[in-house]
Amino acid sequence: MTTIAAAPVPVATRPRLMKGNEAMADAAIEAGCDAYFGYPITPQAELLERMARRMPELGRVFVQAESEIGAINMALGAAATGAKVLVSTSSPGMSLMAEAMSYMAGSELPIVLINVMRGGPGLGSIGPSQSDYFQATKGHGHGDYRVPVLAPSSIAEAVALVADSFEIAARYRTPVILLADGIQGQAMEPVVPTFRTPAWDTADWELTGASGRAPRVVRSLHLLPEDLEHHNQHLQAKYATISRREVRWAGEQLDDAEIVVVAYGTAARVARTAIERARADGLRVGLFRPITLWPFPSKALAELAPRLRAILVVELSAGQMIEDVRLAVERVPVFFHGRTGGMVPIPSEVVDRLRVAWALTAPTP
Amino acid sequence: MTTIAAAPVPVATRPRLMKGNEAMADAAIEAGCDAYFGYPITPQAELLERMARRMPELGRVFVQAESEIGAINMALGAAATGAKVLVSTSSPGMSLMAEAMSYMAGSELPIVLINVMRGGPGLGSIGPSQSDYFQATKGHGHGDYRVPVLAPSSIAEAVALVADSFEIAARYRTPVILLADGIQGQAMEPVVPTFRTPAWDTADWELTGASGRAPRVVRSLHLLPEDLEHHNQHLQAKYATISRREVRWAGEQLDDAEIVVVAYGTAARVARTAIERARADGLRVGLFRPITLWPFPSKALAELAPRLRAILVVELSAGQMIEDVRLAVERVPVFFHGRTGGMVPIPSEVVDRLRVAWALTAPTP
Amino acid sequence: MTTDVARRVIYAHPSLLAERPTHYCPGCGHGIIHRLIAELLEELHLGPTTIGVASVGCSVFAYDYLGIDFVESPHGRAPAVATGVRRTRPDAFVFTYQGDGDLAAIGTAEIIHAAARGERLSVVFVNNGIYGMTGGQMAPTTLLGQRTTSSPEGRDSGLAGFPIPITEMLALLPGVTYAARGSIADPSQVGKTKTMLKRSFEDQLGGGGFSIVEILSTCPVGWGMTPQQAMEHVANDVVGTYPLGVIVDRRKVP
Amino acid sequence: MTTDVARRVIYAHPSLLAERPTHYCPGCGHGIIHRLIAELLEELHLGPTTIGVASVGCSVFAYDYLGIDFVESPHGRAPAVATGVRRTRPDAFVFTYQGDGDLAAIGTAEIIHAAARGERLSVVFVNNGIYGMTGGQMAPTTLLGQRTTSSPEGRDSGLAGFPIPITEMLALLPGVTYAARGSIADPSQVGKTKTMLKRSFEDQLGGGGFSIVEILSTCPVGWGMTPQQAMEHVANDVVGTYPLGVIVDRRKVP
Amino acid sequence: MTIGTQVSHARTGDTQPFQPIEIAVDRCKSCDLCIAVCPKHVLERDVTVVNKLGHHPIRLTDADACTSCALCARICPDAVFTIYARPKAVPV
Amino acid sequence: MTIGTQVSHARTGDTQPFQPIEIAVDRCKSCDLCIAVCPKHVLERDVTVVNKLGHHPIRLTDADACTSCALCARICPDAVFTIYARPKAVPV
Amino acid sequence: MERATILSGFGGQGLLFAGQVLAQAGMLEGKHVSWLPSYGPEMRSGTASCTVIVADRPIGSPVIDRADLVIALNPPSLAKFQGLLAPGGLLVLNDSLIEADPSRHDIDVLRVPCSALARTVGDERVISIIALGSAIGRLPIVSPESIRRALVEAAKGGAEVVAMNLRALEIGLEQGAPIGAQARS
Amino acid sequence: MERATILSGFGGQGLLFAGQVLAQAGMLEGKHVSWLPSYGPEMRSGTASCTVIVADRPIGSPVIDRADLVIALNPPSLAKFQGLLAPGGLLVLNDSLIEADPSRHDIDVLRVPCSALARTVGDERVISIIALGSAIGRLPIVSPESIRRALVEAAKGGAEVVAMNLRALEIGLEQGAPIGAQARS
Ligand SMILES: Cc1ncc(C[n+]2csc(CCOP(=O)(O)OP(=O)(O)O)c2C)c(N)n1
Ligand SMILES: Cc1ncc(C[n+]2csc(CCOP(=O)(O)OP(=O)(O)O)c2C)c(N)n1
Ligand code: SF4
Ligand code: SF4
Ligand code: SF4
Ligand code: SF4
Ligand code: SF4
Ligand code: SF4
Ligand SMILES: [Mg+2]
Ligand SMILES: [Mg+2]
Repeated sequence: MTTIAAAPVPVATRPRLMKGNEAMADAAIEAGCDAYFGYPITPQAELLERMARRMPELGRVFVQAESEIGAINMALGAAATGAKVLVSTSSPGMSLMAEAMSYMAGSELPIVLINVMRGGPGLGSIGPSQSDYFQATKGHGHGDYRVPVLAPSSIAEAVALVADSFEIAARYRTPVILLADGIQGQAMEPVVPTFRTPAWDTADWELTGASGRAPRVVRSLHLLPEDLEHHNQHLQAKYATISRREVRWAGEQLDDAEIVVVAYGTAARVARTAIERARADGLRVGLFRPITLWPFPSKALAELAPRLRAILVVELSAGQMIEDVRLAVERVPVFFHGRTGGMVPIPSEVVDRLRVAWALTAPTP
Repeated sequence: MTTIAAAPVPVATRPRLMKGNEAMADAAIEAGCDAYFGYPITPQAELLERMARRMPELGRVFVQAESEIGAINMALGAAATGAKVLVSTSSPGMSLMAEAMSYMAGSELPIVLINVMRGGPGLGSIGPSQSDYFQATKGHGHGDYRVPVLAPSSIAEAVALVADSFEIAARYRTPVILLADGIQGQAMEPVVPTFRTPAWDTADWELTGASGRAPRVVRSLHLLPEDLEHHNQHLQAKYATISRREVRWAGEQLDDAEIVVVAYGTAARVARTAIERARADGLRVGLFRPITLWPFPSKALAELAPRLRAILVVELSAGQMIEDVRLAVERVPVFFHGRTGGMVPIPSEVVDRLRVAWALTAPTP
Repeated sequence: MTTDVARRVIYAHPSLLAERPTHYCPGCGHGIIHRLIAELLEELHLGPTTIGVASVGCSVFAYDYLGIDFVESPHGRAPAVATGVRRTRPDAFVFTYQGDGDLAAIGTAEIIHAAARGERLSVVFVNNGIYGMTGGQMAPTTLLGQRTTSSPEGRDSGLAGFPIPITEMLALLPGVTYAARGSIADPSQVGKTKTMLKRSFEDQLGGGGFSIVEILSTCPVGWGMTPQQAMEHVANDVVGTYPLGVIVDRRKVP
Repeated sequence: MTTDVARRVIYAHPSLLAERPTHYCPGCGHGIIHRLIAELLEELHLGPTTIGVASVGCSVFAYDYLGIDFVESPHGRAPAVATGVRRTRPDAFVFTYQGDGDLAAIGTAEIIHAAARGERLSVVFVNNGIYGMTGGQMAPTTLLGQRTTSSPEGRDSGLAGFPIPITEMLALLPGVTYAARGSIADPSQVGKTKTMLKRSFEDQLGGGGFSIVEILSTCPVGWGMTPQQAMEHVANDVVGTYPLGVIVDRRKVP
Repeated sequence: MTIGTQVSHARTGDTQPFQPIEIAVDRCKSCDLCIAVCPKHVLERDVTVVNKLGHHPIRLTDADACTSCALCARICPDAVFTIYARPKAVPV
Repeated sequence: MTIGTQVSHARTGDTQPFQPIEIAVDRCKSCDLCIAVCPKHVLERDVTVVNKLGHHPIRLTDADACTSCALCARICPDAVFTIYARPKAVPV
Repeated sequence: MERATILSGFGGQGLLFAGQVLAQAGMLEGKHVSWLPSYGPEMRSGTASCTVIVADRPIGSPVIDRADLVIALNPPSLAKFQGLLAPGGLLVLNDSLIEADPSRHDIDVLRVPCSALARTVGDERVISIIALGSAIGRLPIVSPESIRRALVEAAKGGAEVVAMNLRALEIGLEQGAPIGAQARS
Repeated sequence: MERATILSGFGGQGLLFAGQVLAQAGMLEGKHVSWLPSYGPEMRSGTASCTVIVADRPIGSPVIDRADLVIALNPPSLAKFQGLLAPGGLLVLNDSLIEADPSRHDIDVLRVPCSALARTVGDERVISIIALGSAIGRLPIVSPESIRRALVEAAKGGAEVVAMNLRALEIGLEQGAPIGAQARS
């Protein structure tokens, strides 16, 4: 299916107070999502429920699958026909999708997968978390593949990133993960509903039935290692392109910052409040907020680093993104503050850490 | 169940030529494995088949599950009763085990899981590969957990590490991954069958029926984030202990080495041949071979680094362990050589890379 | 004046059931079924030898209320987990407690293969026709036309298929020694269901195979009904799709 | 002397079947079944509108031999993949091709729920009672007593349970319009099986629901038999556990 | 109005009249299922009490009318009831 | 002995006798299933040939005896056969 | 200016809805707002709470470490949240269920017999709107008029329900109004 | 000293077994050995090969980039593996199936009509043992006696099969023996 990208058009004039899960569902619908497949899980269920209501009304596809494995494999089949497919889940369900994600990466199928993260490991809790960072950015499924990962820090941004995710997915024929957390799924914030058609062109490879052309096969099997290596080289080249072109991040108060908090999603929101308070106390601190977690904005951070006394990484995890931060920078001390299991750092904790880092890295007079 | 560790006792005087898969099966049996659960997949099938023959003969448990998910969850149940459990699979099957592995990490259940890696992503190929490094060491399942990962580089070492894996699993109440590749599964090498009883004590927590004591619950759910965070802190403390105590690596020809190849498993074997040849050409090169991939021998490598001109990482992947190498060292150029999809680097390729690195990092006169 | 001797207990709180409030919603059938299990384990003296296998659903907390050893399973995998327990603890009494989402959706493969293997297990299958825990979405067991949060216009067979008679399907497998369906719609049904559970438990103790008791339960909150309406709905409507009674009985002479 | 006009073709290589050697072992039933599918797609003029869904097993390479669009599924998930295809391509002819390990073991949940939903799909279920591709291990369909590389002493119901009559189980679901079991044990059975497949395909074209044709096939290598012995084994033994014939037929008047 | 704590509506005692049922009011969730099944209509919500769970627990309105049939106990999802047999008058 | 390449045992031609079947010998795997079903017993392995797959392909031993019944084609897993109707003698 | 409110009590008391009304009212005034519930199944028969932030500029953390207003409808909520109040902040207590006194003395306390008043309106579920009204009457984070509009916009039920909620709101506002104002009304 | 052998041909020609015999023989001589098959389902009716390394010290790479001995039983194997031979290495060809000449001229070539000889033994599957015997006759990586012992130890069939294999081995050794030796026998 082919659609030409169009500039965003607001479909309402006034902002609406929307739950993150529902706002993301609506965003997908506005982006022309053809098919949604999902399975209920907290704290993502409202997204599925919204799709259950709206997709059939629009004559589009909604299937509540028998499981997350069912959902992601339905998505695989639908994506193979060139459809614009959305799937959503939360952490344990994400784990179940590892095999099919690897298949889709190998088969080069575009699809957008939203993970509204909750506390782990195991059944864990249903509280908000960012402890699936490793999973999303590396190592989820088997084999050498990467998946672009986008992380919004507000519901309005989540809405925008849904359309962007579709666009990236189609442009590079790749699954894309939108990584949110329980707070982003459950909270309500004002959103201006916007109609935004992402570019989408699958005509060259989608399965339609082999009418008037040679048969097509969507596959990940390349039994001869030579063939698979060749395919992998193609994938790696694609990933290199994505790494060059699709990096996104946002900075706040970086101009004079001597310490920078690196945080994404909800952690970045907490950091923003903490930074304001710390600035009120005279600490020159700023925020570096990766929006793409893979590709990680390593270069931008590396360029910033020489000017910094220290970096403070804040995560709703025991420390995962910190590895990418450390890979990006050299010679700058990297501090960490994380809460896990559904707990969220509060601004005052972050302010405390900033003070400690500030003190420890004070230039010797 | 409780067994006291005993020194290894050879059960045969002469070495036997054994297929890696079968040797690992026998090693588990000699280590007192109570129960095996698996599902057929190439290149791991002979391990399952060996267990299918031998376990019932010994009156122990063998179940060919309906799927990898079935197998790993049977393992979860058996492990909860204190049994010494082995599971084996290959890459796509490994992906399917992500959720249950996260549960077992959360529930603190010991179990040994062998992944005989093949080429990915997706159905990929059945050739040997190391492209599940990220998955094994990070990010497989959801949530903040880590799993000790041991990587043998010969069949004899694989045999030894099976017993060690059980010991680590029980000592820390954690799943342990033994990461092999298709070559290690399929090749035959001489092995002296050895009887080795690892220490194993699960009496404090295993499920037996609540007779004469309070009921016990093996669980990963902690619905209150406070509780889950508390549990996560406990897990993180345990991981810190493992990181201190269980690091393993081997070095070869490191004394005067100016370039070091970092490689594990089959890649390390290839590297050994390459290093011999390069030394014959006058290049002072050595081998640093991580045996535990998590915890990664960062400290040892960091200590070595200041003496080095360069590091060459060799993997059967597009570059995964290289991240841990780069996290471990500073200021040393890190080169990479990888083959993917079931292809294996040959010694001459590695020699070429060593020559390039040698030339590029030649001290300016 | 009465004496203590005369104060005979007709119904006592089961000793294996914790004396504290549950997290279940008012009128939820899980409470009744927990109680039945506690009563039976006590009557059969199984407290000290039982290993329960919890599933993911509202009832995951069964382990907080039943005073026995318990292991928690990932969603749908209780029969596989129970297989591991069964094989390594041949002398234990092992049962799973599973909701319909857990057993008949994500866990379909695991329940069918545990049954096909004839694993010596008792399965307590609580069918309330909905995903209770996650907020009342459609389950594979949801009745046609039933409104849920994920079938807001009522389940339409054209879009979402038909209710799945999983217990009847299981009954086709020779490894299944006993399969029956009861309900908790009124005290008399509760009693009959207890008898079914007892047969299942005793069959396991007697060396039988796989047995399952499906219990038509209620989810007043998910159904948008009062507890009493929910009971009536089971008695009048649900049994139409899921008839009560013994579905297969291959027990050695009971 | 004969003329070209007189050289009438009685049996021609199906145009949708590639003219090159397959990777299948000598005498493997997959080849026969591929041929039947190619013949039928040609006869029903479905080449240009078909999307095949390949599964993981020896037959994963079906896409190398059949000249139609194909998507490959993870092991066992073909019915879910086909659901995605079906829903987004309502006008396509969609079928899955699945082995018994794929369909009746790891893929149990997916096949049952595709059937429960009544997805408009044709399922070609090739039951050779073994995991062919991975080296001849026991499948859920393996006969009792049958030796495989993972049941070296023969399948023992006490350890490994009973063969699973999955097609009979599926037939209980109202979403299933047609379920039948054929074999390829001799040319006449091959012909009957082709008729079953044709009914399944036509039912889909006519707007029916889910249909499945189970085909008792052979794996000479996995069974340790010559191809001919394997055929006889199907005809004499396998059909005892898996009787041939139509299991359910809910098609609108055929 | 009070927030209830564990209150037994039927304590035995030398001087009290026979109480056929004990209700663990702290666990009661006002689901009313017992009310519906009680053949004697002797159960009702005690709206004067809110227990720790926020509910008005059940109370027995007429101990004498209760037949100790235990139907309430068999339906109660929160295992709130203990039921005693009505004693035959025992001569002291 | 030769490694066979695609050889048709039954080429039509003005001067050749009628050949009822064509065998794509390159695909034949010597499974012998056709031999077993041929009612006329006119198929056999050609042990003088090893094809690219390493097998001795099937050949027709007696074109006149073959009835073009196509049973061989219906059982052959490798779709090796093309079957032609035996022509009625057509006067030129 | 950024003002954070916590509404807390038993599940089923309509707290989450009341919080949404407050957020909606803020939005109607052109402010930045966020609404964050405690979520999950355990909330159903247990306690529920939500946090609402109304601010002049983009909101940072939706999770707060100090609140300007806490509404506590039952004893556990009082215990759990009073510590979060900023000095001088407002604590609205459901006098019908909470006997204990708050341990904090540096705050403004408003006791309202919310349950009892709700019964006068005829539906226990309006209790949270009564409490919200009281709070806004005392501490006008948003204007009463905005709350009224928000109540109408956010309402899901029919006209009766809206009317009932509006009635409850007025009762609440009255409770919260400064003594003088109250006298005047 | 480390010597690498590649055995290659059609599946079903007993190549993997012959390779195991060679490895086992090396082990019997106290050497380090490794045996690595090409593996997988596609091998069944296609081509199969294995690599055997026999060495005096621990073996590095089980995957090789140069071989001392290549046994090629069919044309594709010749094409695929001759390039790996070290200069001066030995190439054993199945003369029964391979008509083409190798393109390499810096190697030692031994043509043996393995298929034909195998038929004289009565079972096509001994073809690989004949080829192995020929190779060892020419290039004694291990001693013929070790091969004999290994054949007995590794055999899975009954005594007849072992006897047949031993017969095949002798035929092979004879083929490989230097011309003079052959004359002597
Ligand atoms: C892998 C996974 N997917 C989804 C969930 C979310 N989830 C929790 S309980 C549940 C289903 C509950 O339904 P049921 O089994 O019928 O139990 P009930 O609550 O109705 O008693 C789901 C889907 C989960 N925890 N894990
Ligand atoms: C997740 C996963 N598990 C296991 C495998 C290995 N595997 C490949 S094919 C197969 C089963 C083949 O059996 P069947 O479906 O009966 O097909 P057959 O080969 O017999 O035709 C298995 C288990 C895999 N590829 N992926
Ligand atoms: S949601 Fe339904 S099943 Fe769950 S506790 Fe409430 S009433 Fe029971
Ligand atoms: S292994 Fe069995 S199913 Fe697979 S191709 Fe060979 S004969 Fe056929
Ligand atoms: S025991 Fe019987 S009569 Fe008495 S309260 Fe209970 S149900 Fe009513
Ligand atoms: S059935 Fe139990 S919980 Fe329900 S109202 Fe009666 S006593 Fe209370
Ligand atoms: S067409 Fe009939 S008679 Fe002729 S070869 Fe084939 S099977 Fe035999
Ligand atoms: S059936 Fe086909 S493949 Fe088999 S021997 Fe005959 S022609 Fe060859
Ligand atoms: Mg349910
Ligand atoms: Mg099979």
